[in-house]
This record gives sequence, C-alpha cells and structure tokens, in this order.
Amino acid sequence: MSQQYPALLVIVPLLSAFAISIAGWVNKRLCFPIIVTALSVAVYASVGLLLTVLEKGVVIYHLGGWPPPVGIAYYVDHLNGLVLVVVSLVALLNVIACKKSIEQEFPDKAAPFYTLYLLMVTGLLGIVVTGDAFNLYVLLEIAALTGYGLLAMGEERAPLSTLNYLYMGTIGACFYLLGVGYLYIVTGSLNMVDIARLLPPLYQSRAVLAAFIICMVGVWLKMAFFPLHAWLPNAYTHAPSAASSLIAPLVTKVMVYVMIRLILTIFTPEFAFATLALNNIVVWLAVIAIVMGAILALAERNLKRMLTFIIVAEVGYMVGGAWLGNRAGMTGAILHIANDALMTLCVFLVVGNIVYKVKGYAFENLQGLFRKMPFTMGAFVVGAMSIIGVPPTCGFFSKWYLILGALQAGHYGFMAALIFSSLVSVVLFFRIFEICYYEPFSDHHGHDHPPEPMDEAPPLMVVPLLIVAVILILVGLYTGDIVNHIIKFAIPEGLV
Amino acid sequence: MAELIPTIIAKYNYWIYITLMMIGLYAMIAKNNLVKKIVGMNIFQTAIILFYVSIGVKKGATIPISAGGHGAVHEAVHAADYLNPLPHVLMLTAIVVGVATLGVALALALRIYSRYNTLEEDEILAQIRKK
Amino acid sequence: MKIIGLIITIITGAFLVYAAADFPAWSDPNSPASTYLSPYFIENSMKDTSVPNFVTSLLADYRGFDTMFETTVIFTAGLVCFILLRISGRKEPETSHYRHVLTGVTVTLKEGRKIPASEDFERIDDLWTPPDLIIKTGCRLMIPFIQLFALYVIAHGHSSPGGGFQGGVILGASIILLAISHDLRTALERMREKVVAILCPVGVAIYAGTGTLCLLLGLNFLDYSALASVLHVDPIAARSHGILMVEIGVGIAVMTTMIWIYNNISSAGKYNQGL
Amino acid sequence: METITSIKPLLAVLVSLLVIPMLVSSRNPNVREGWTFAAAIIKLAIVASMVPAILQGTEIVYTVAEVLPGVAIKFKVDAFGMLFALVSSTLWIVTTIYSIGYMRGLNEHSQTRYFCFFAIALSATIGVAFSANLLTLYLFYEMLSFATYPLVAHHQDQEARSSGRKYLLYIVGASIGLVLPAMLICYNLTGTLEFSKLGIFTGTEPHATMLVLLLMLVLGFAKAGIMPFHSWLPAAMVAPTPVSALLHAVAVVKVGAFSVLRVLTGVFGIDLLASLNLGTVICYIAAFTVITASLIALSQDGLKRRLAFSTIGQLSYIVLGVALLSPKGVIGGMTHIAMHAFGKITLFFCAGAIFVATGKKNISEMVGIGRRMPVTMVAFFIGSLSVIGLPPTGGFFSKWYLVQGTLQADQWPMLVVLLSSSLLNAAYFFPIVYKAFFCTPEEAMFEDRIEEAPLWCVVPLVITAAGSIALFFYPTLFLKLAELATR
Repeated sequence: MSQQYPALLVIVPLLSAFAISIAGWVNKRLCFPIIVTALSVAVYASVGLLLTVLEKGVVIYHLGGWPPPVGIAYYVDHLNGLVLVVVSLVALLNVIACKKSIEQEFPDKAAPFYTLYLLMVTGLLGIVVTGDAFNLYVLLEIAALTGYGLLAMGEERAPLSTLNYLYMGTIGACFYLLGVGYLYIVTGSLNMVDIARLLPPLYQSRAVLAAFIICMVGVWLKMAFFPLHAWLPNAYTHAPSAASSLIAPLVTKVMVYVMIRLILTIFTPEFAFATLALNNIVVWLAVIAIVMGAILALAERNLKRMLTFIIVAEVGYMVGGAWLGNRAGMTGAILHIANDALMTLCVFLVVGNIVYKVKGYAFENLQGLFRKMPFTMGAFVVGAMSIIGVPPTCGFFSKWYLILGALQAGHYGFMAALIFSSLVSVVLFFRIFEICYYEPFSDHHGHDHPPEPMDEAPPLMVVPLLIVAVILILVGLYTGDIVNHIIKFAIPEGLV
Repeated sequence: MAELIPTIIAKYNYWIYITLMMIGLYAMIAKNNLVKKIVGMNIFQTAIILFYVSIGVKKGATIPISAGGHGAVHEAVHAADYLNPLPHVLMLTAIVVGVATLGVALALALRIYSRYNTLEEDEILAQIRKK
Repeated sequence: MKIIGLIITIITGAFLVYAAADFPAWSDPNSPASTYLSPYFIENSMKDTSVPNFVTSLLADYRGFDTMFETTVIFTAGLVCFILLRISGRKEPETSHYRHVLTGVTVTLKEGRKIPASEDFERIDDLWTPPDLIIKTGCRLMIPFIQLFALYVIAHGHSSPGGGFQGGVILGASIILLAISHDLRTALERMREKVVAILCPVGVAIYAGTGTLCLLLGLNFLDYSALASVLHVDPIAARSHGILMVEIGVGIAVMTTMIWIYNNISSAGKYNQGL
Repeated sequence: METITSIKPLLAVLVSLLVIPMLVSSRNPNVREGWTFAAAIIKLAIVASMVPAILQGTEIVYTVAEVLPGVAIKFKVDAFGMLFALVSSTLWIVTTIYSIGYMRGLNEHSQTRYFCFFAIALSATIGVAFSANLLTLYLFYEMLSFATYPLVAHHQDQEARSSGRKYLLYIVGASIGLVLPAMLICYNLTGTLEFSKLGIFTGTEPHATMLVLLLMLVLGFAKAGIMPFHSWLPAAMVAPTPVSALLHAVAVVKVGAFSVLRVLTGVFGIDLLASLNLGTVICYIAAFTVITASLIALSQDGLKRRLAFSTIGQLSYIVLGVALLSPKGVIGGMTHIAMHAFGKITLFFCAGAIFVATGKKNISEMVGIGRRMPVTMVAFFIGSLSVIGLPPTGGFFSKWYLVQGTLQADQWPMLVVLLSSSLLNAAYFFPIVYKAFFCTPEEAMFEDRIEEAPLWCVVPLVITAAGSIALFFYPTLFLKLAELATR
C-alpha cells in the first residue's frame, strides 16, 4: 500500500469531500467524523511519504500508469515531503479546533462548508505533490475557488473583498498558465523535470525569460507579495474564523513553495540567480514588503487585521530569503514555510477562540483576557514569541537562517529589515498583552481587584490550540534535525 | 522593415492574443463597474485560450481524430496529418475553469448587489465609508 | 486609476510582444510543441486505448488526472454558488407573488391570503392576450431531442468530437431551457434541488471511483487497464471502457452543476419562479 | 581539564519550573508557598551537590539539542557559572521568605502569579549561569526578560504600565537590536558560539569589526545597566520591593553583568582583548558609569531610587574589574557579583521593611528611624559597609582585588575612579544611617518605641546582613571559584 501513498494523499480527501456533500443531505451528523478521518489519513500518508523519502529518496508516482512526460507524475522529494506534512497537519488540527465555531457561524450550511474545506485541502496537497506544471494550475484553481467560497461566507463586507481577491487571484493564475504556455511552446513538454532537462540550451531565449517572469508575477499575486498585496488584508479579515485560520496559514505558504519549486526545479538556480540578475531587485522588494507590513500592522487597532499585515511581512521574509540566492537564505525560506504556517495557525486559532467567546476582535474587546481565557492567551503568548523570534520557539531559528543568509549575501538591508520587524512585532504584541493584562484599570495598586470569572473556550477548541503551541516549541528544538535530514537535501548542491 | 513584416505576419495571431489580453487586463484594472471587471476577466482568459489553441495548429493537418475510425487499429497513423491534440485538452480544462470562475464571480456580484443595491465600486466604497 | 491601468497594460503588452518575437512561427510543423510530445499521442492513441479521437484519449486517459480535477472544479463552482446564494426555506419573504399563467397578470399576496379565482383575472385585464403557448410547446417538443442528442454526444466521444463535458452541458441546457420557457418551479418539479445536489458529487465520485477501483485492483490510480479483469476484456479495450465510464460521470456532474448554478443565480437563491 | 556529562544542570534549571503546575492548581497559600520553598531548597541542593566536582577543576556538561550546525542548546557548569548559581540560588530562599512576609503584610493581589513568575525567573537565571554557549545564554536571557515583566508590572496600574514598557523597550530592544545581530556575525565569522577561555576568534578579524562586535555585545546586554542603557533600572522601582531585591541582587542585573563577563572572558577571551587593547574602551565606559551613577545617587531622595543608582555604579565595578584584563581584577569582578549581591539585597530588604512598617519611601522622612527599627537599621549599616567595601564585610575583598587589579594593569586612572567612587558611596550611605540614629529628639520623626516590621521581613535581612559579615571571615569558597575561573 505504501507505494500508493501519493495517490491516497489526494484521493482520500477528494472522495470524502463528495461523501460529505452527500451526507449533508442525508444525515448531517456524519460530516464531522468523515472529515476528521479523511484528514487523519492524509496526515498518515504524508508522514509515511516523508519517511519513505528520507529512507529511499525521491518518490515518483505515475498517474494512470503513464510514465512522464506522456502522463502526469507525482514527484515527492525532501522539499515537498516536508510541506505536505505541514499542510495536512495544519488542516487536521484546524478543523478539529474550529468545529464549534463552524457550527456556531453556519448552523445550516456546515456540510457544504466542510466539503469546500476538504476540497481546498485537496487542492493544496495536490499543488504541493504534483510534478506536472499544468496539473499544478488546475489544482491552483481548485484551491482558489474553494478559497473564494470559504472567505465570502464571512461578515457583510466579505463578498466585496472576496470579489477583489477573485480578480487578483484569477489574473495570478492566468499569468502562471500563460508562463506554462510559453514553456510549452519552446520545449513542448509539461513535466517539470522534463522541462528542466530541455531548458538549458534555451536559456538565452526571450520566451524563457518571459515565462519565468510571468510565472513569478503570477505566483507573487497569489501570495500577496508586496506591491501586489492589496487584496489580502480585507479578504482575510472579514472571513469566518474557521476559514481564515485555514487559509491564512496555508495558501500564502503553499504559493511560496510553488515559487521555490519553480526556481529550484523548473528554472534551475543557475538560471534564476546567475543568468538573469534579478536577485537584488526582488530582495529589495522583500525589504519594502517587510517594512511596510510591519508599519501597516502598527497602524491597526484590530487584532485580526493586524495579523493579516504581519502575514504580508512574513511573505516578505520568505521571498527575500529564497531570492538571496545562497544556501542559508533558501534554508531559512523553506524552514519558514513550515514555521510560519504553524505560528500563523496558532495566532489565528486564538483569534477564533476570542471571537467565539467575546464576539469581536477589535482591541477594546480584548480587555482582561488573561484572566478570562488563560489557556488561549498562553498559547497566544507562545505564538507571539515565535513571530517575534524568541528562542526556543521555531520562529527564532528560521529568522536565524534568514539573517545568516543576508549576512553571507552581504545584503545588510534585508538583515536590517528582519531585525526591524522583530522589534516592531515586540511592540505589536506587547501592546495587545498590555490591553489584556492591565485593562480594565483597577483602582490603587490593584488591590481588591474584581476577580472576573474564568470564561475559557470549550476544550475541543483549546486542546488543539495548546497542541499547536507545544509543536511550535518542539519544532524549534528539533530545528537541527529538520535542517540536517530534510532541508539539506531539498536544496540542490549547486546552491552554496 | 522588409524582413520585419514577414515575421509580423508569421505570428499574427500571437499579436491578436496579446491585444485581447491587454483589453481584458485594462478592463479589470480601470473599469469601475464590478460586472464589467468580470467581463474583462473573461476576455483575459479567452485570450490565453486563443494563445494555447494557436500553439496546436499545424500546417496541412486536420482535426486530431483518426480518419480510419475504430476499424483502423493496425494502419499506421502519421503525426504530421493531425493537429497537436494536447493544447486542445489543456484548453478544455481552461474553459471549464473559466466558466467556474465566472459562476462564482457572478454569485459574489449578486450578493454584493443585494447588500448595496449597486455594482459601481466607488458608490459601494462610499457607502462603506459612511458607516 | 484609468491612467495607471493604461500604463500597466502597455508595459505588460510591450513585454509580451518582446517575448513573442522568439516564438516559432505560427502553424510551423517543426515547432517543439508539435514535434516533441504530440506525435506520441497521435501515433499511439489507437494502440494504447483504441480511441480514434486523440483528444478524448488524451483528455480522459493520458491526462485523465487533470480532467478529474477539472470536473471537481465544476462541482466546486456549483457548491460555492449554492453556499453563497441559497437562502434556506425558513427565511421566505412573507409576501409571495402569483402569476396567472393564462393572462400573465402577476399579483402580490400577503401570506395566508388565498389566490383569487381565474375569471377574476380575465375581468381585471380586458385586453386579453393569448398565453405564450407556442414557445412552451416548442420547447417541450425540442427538449427530448436535445437530451437524446446530448446522450449521443457523450456516447460517441470516442470516435467523434464530443464527450462528457459537451454532452453534459447540452443535457443541462435542456433543463435550463425548460426553466426559461416555463418557470423555475416547473423545472424544479422535474428535477428537485436535492436530486441535483446529490447527483453532482455522485458524478464526480464516479470518475474518482473508477480511478480508485483501478487502484484497488492493484495498478496505479486511473490506470484503466486494471479493469480488464473485471470487464473480461483485454487491457486496451478496458482502457476504452474506462474512458466511457469516466465520461458518463463527467456528463452527470456537468449537467447537474449547470442546473445548480442556474437555479441559484437566476433566483438569487430563493428558488421562486426565477427570472 | 576533564568533563563529566550529567543531567544535573538541566534539573537545576527545570526544578523551579516543575512547581508551576502546583502553584496554579493549589488555591491554598500555605501549600503554594510550601511548594516554592521546596523548589528553592531542591535547587540549592542540586547546585551545591555539583560544587565539589567543580572545585576539583572538572566541568559538568549536558547537551539538550543541537539546534544549529555547531551550536547546541547546551549546559556547561564551570567555576564562574557555579559562583553565580550559588549566589542566586542561596538568595532565592531568603527572598522567598521575605516575599511571603512582604506580600502578606501588604496583602497584595494575585500572589500566585507572582510566585509563578518568580520561579520562572529563577530557572532562567540558573540557565544563564550554566549555559555553555552564547545561543543558550541568549535564550535564557530573553526568557528572564519576559518572565520578569509581569513582576515589574505587578501593580497593573498606569505607572506600572509605563515603567513596564520602558523596561521591555530597553532590555528586549537592546538584546534583539544588538545582541542578536552580533551573535549572527560571530557565528558567520567563526561558525561556533561555544564559550572558551581562549575566545572563539582567530584574532585575524579586522580590528574595527571586533570593536563593533564588542560594543554591540557589551551594551546589548542592557541588564548590566551600563550607561546609556541604564534608565530602565530606576523605572523598574515601581515593582514590589522583593522584586526589586530579585532584580538587583539575585537575578536580573547580575545576569546582565554575568553575560557581559561571559562575553569578555568566553567569547573574546582575555588574551585577545589584551592583544587588541580593547579592554580599555570598556574600562572607560564602565568608569564613566561608575562615577556618574554615584553622583546621581547622591541627589536622590527616594531610598529605592538611590539604591538603584548605587546598583548601576556597582555593576560597572564588576565589568570594570574584568575589563582591566589583569588576573586580580578578574577575580575581583567575579567575587564582586557575590559580595555586592549580599550587601545590596540587605539594603533592599531594609527599604522594604521600612515601607511595610511605616509606609515611608523617602530618605528625608526617615530621620530617627533607627530608634524605632534598630535591627533593620543596623542591618542597613552593615549592608552599606559591604557595598562601600569596608571591613568587616565581604565587600572589602572584592574591592581589595579590584584595586590590586588596577595596580597589576597599572591603570592609575581606574584606581582613582575606584577610590573616589568608594568615597561617593560612603557619602550617599552614611548620612542615612547617621540621621537614623543620631539626631536631636526634636527633629526625630518617630517616637522611641521599638516597632519592627513583621518577623518574616526581619529575619531574612538579618540573615543576609550576617551573610555579608560571614563572607569577610570565610570568603574562601567564592575566591577559590573565581581563581579557578581565571586560571
């Protein structure tokens, strides 16, 4: 069975999605067990795949039994093995943590919501696991369409911001499709590895250059990289909490993965970094992205919206790290895909719990939360520490590699930007801690403090959150192993 | 100039696709009405479809269906006689995706209209700012 | 905004033109696209799958995996329209409309009020126009043939242009035609919402299920030749049959999705008389 | 020098974390404080159990996880770390006793949280003391910063909020803004962060780089209160007095000084600093801080604020001593950590006791207080003697070694600085004591009735006062550890 993992990884969630949408019309109570089972299988398969990769090296799966380039092939190496585990794990933990809030927000549409959720996870997993450039496009669209559906279910402004996201997302996807077309017209192939084999003689061709740039722009649109980030904050802020805590951690990270895959596999680093010297421009864009993201976040008086701007900054981290064009930077970027997914999940789950209990996420809603929801806030502190980059949380180590890469590339602007954003995030989060800790102000020295009753979210929401918080620290402690056994092999030797 | 014209002629439908695509892009960026943006989006996608399909064209070739039909398993098929089927397949997908996106976009537009009673972006934003 | 748009458009366009200069000339038989992979498909389609229509074999077999997700995209679109628009029956507006079909007069009823008798209408409007009998009857006559043709298109996807998508769309169109020519309620009587909503995932599930069956029979996902043992035919014929099964699934999914989207958008999710 | 691998250091760090669940769970204050005691005593026991091995010149090592190539989260107990760990774990017990008296005396709110974070802060301190490389040190340093924040801001009012902000701004801002990049540059240059006597640098790096790195690291550990990164310390005085005691004597500022010393001795290494002649730079910064702080202290009327500035000065003694780069100077600096700790904690306990008993905070209001609280004020006298560095108190020895250090390094200006600042210390301590005892009856502000603070408060300060006297007669342990560390 283990050689079928790549197929199962995608097929089980897909079929279960159909099962759920049928069960929604027959017996609603079946939906949740089905989705949990499906995602657990996905986690199991992805972990199995990663172990197989660590043991035997790259896993290639011929769909329909047709060998590439004739047919479509799944291609799992150390890079997407890691990302697969992260994606499936995040999806599983999130759906468990969000059951209550989903039922609270959509009493009668839970089943279609779960279906979309599962289809989205299928799409993301498919994007990560596929080795075919066009197949990636199709799954991109599945992830995008389900995303529109999930996001638009939110507050009254959600449809508008989602429509703007839809315009941007469609342009992005179309650009990617166009880039693939350019590659096809010059090489005649659609399989990533095959294209990479055929490209080198064509490196001087304008069409290849265009393909590269078009693909990059498309992917940047999808991941909200700095000049193209306008759609993200609104879309994520007005979304229902269950949706935002799935989409915010995963979509941008998966798109970063796609970018790294494009750079590393299709257009080899030699072409991306050496032949056309775009590094400096892109890294400077990343610097602007980080600084702007931090400053805009500073301007927000609303927790969820502030976090969305932090995401913009984090995207800057990863793009910048990947484009530093050296090993440390790339390591940092790949490591940050995993870490950022986890810590974004953590903070957004916290927002979900707060919304569930307090019915709001503006700063004035947060007063006295340390007393009210100690466990949720404890997890929030861990997540915040990770975003700030305090050891031993995982955020510190990816930031470490990124700064190291900046040092080795001699790109001090990027280094400064990273430090700056750390300092800003200290301000951002401690501003919130202060509100939760001091307000409402008590009279003289807080004696006879009115002890508000503890009003924590239900265990089903808190326990997964705490698990995520623990994972943040564990991943931090095992960074060494992750880097030495996985990421080291994910980066081609050519890159030093 | 003299050698420029043949190259322009030789690739004319690439020029057409670019023009179409830019029309769509312009509509998406510059138009104020949400549905007009959606129309622009469709033009944009159609342009890409045109691009792909024109990749598949081959001089002196016919549609990619074996002339012999079912009976002709054993007679040899010459690749030169048939158009390249791959782009058509890809574009079938692209068309479907386009339709799906259109449906979703229209649904969203309906939701927006039922909430704000207009599809002009600036008016909607004005309403939001008022609140 | 217009200026910015114009600038961006011009820059992008110029860039694309610049890039397109390196393309192989249009309809050049020796371009890489036409010489690298496509010959394989054209020459081996018959041998591998015994499907004369290369597009079909390529669509449903060589790249069948793409097509499965393509169908999923369709399903997703239907589902998103549903989840966004559908207003569940409980929130019905208290005033309902009633159109007297013969006279075309529409009256608004407060809830609980009974519909007035038919002759009241005739007394109300004196210039009495005949109902749109021709259109309705015409459509009623056409719809069966449309559906028959749709089935033909699905069934003959192997050897002639056509297949699940085209046939499915035509099937869906037949129902939508009914909804347009009469009204949505009539169409819903023929095809209830629940049926549509269940058939749609079932259609896609047929596709994915076929693939999974192959996987359970010991070969890779979507490797139809595994079906040979079940269908008692040689692997090549098995592929052709597998393609047919898949096309049927696609047809169902596409048809129902078309209807589903139309129902939701045309009635803004209220499922009243529609347009 | 042979090394033993043992989990003891990790246990010493974790033991106080282990009591947190108990603290949270138990609502009964006696049980809660019982647990705190247990933790404190076990911690001291574990630390003490490692002393003999250390005195034989062995080192105890324990690696938790290799997080970066060449850098692990790793503990290493050497003489210097042991010296610091001993001091802080001993004083934790005393402080706990005192906190109980103080917190109950004033019936403070949310004492459970207070003891929780106190415990975390202590384990962070031990972690710093036992860390084997810069990364581990940084880890626990940050942990300490965040753990002490709720303590500093204990009162949860506007004033606490603003000073808590200042505290974080300085401490965390400096550590992320200066230490983190410096650490990365070191790692990029050398590929390791392990402390070693010889330092991690080859000495071939350009002089300017080394200077910048040194300044970033020395100033970045802002807990050491070296000017201009000192003004968080007076601001943090809003905290309850036991916390100030912890901040000043046990944990925070000493961690800062300790980290700076580690940087000087472990990262750069005495020899390299000497060869590059970078010591003098630090010397002059420290000297400036010593003099300025003492002068400011003279002008303070609030007792705790005066003590705060005195602390700033004394910390720079420690840095100064090591920056002299002469063996005796290093010994002096290291022992001063211990000696000053005992002296200064006594002084803070006294300040707190006075506040608990009379509610007075300002020196001008304490005329004749000696008649009312003789024990407290005698202890205060002893403490100030120790800080000034006069026999018969432990402070004498550290000062003595520092002076000898200046002579060894023939840094005459530094000698002048030391002596003059001792005079200044005397100038801002003795008036308090004098006014407390010798004043005409009419200017006395308290009637002749002995009315000490509650026993929980008095006992600890008596203990620490006795301790600083004992250190005069039996200083061998700390001196030996310091000598081992310098060898």
